[in-house]
Amino acid sequence: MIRVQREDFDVGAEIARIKARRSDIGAIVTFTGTVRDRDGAVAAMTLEHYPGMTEAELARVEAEACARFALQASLIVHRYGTLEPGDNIVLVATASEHREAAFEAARFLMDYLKTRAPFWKREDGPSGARWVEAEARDEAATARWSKEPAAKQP
Amino acid sequence: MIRVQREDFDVGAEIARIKARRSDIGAIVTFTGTVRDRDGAVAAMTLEHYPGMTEAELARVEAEACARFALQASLIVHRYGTLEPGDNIVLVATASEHREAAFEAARFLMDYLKTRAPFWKREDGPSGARWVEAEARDEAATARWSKEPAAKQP
Amino acid sequence: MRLLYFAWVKEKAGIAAEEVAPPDGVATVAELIDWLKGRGPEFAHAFARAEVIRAAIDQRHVRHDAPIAGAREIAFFPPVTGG
Amino acid sequence: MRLLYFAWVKEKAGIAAEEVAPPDGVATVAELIDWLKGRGPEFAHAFARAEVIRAAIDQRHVRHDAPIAGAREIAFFPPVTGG
Repeated sequence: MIRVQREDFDVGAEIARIKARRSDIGAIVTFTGTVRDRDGAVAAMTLEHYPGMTEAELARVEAEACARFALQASLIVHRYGTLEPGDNIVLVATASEHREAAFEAARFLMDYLKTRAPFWKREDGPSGARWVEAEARDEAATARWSKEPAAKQP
Repeated sequence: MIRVQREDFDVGAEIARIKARRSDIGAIVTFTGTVRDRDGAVAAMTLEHYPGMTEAELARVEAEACARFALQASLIVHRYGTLEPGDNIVLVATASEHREAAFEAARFLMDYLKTRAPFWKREDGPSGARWVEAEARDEAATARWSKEPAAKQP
Repeated sequence: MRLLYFAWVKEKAGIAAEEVAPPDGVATVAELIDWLKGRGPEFAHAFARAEVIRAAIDQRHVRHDAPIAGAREIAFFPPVTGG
Repeated sequence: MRLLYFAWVKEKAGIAAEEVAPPDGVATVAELIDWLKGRGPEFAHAFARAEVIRAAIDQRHVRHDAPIAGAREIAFFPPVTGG
């Protein structure tokens, strides 16, 4: 499932929703990305996105993860709008029978959405606003997956 | 921080505690291990442990993770006693500036505690009780870490 | 076709969305960018470093050599920085 | 020294903890296991597959060739299955 929203999310509630009315899950991994204040340099961060394409791209990334890994459930929640240091930005959750698939899929989802989902961060600090630049290592992290076999893991 | 307890844990509350009064964290990864019912074969699971050594071993595993990865916070909570399908068993949480260290450290903690922490699972099912056998792939997962460089990641 | 601009491409171009009808010779994303650059100093500025600009046709990422025939919506933006 | 048994080692031996004073020739974990096996059929049964049994001295994992001199607490158990 994917959600693009202005509102905050509650990791505990999302896990409870994934686990509800089933007992075949053995492992749940969550990744929470938050606004990081670098020594007071960030007063606020505004996330712009491309409505329509964002949802489509996140759905494609999630479908790719479900094809690659033996997942029982997956969730991507991404916020947009103006956030403050410490605020949540993104949540990825994966559930599987075994921990390997849950860990790998969560990392895959994060690596892919970092380079595919159409969001742009603008930091507002004491010295003005600046658009955050993409990092080469995020591209490298995504590229790593195309070298690995796409076989389903147990 | 480590905790060994009979009571359940609340992943959302643990994340909130890790984030409280700081805004330098960029990434939080959690792993939740749960009692998995295999087609109705497991009515209950009892976790026995070695009080004293359990705490000592988990503390050693956590110290090793902090030495290997650039963590801002880490937490291991492991339950003991009798649990039912769907119940939580273990929680690992890691916080870092960047996602790579948080993901790697959470996986390291799980791999290590799986082969080091003195817990034993007994499954009670319709056909009686049986002690769960250790899996060779857990040993392999732990061994993997001794081949990798122990350098701190950014 | 409808053009959309995001983040600093939008700020530099001074516009978020518009309808355009490029001439017949404009067949690819790269050629569309070249054509846009000739429309005024804001666009020349926004697309000055064309190689860093990413494009999407009908909400899918495409490379600059992608054909634009049949496109309903084309978007231009910097490398994404979400997550 | 104090001996502790866990999981199926405890069930087979029929005891959770005891104080023992092994004779002087018993210097390693392996030798302690051999000595324990001679104490009765329950222990012979519990330690029949000695190679799969894990040991800890004073709450640290050790191999079977570890010396037991000075140990206050020695524990025997199957491979761990937590997490």
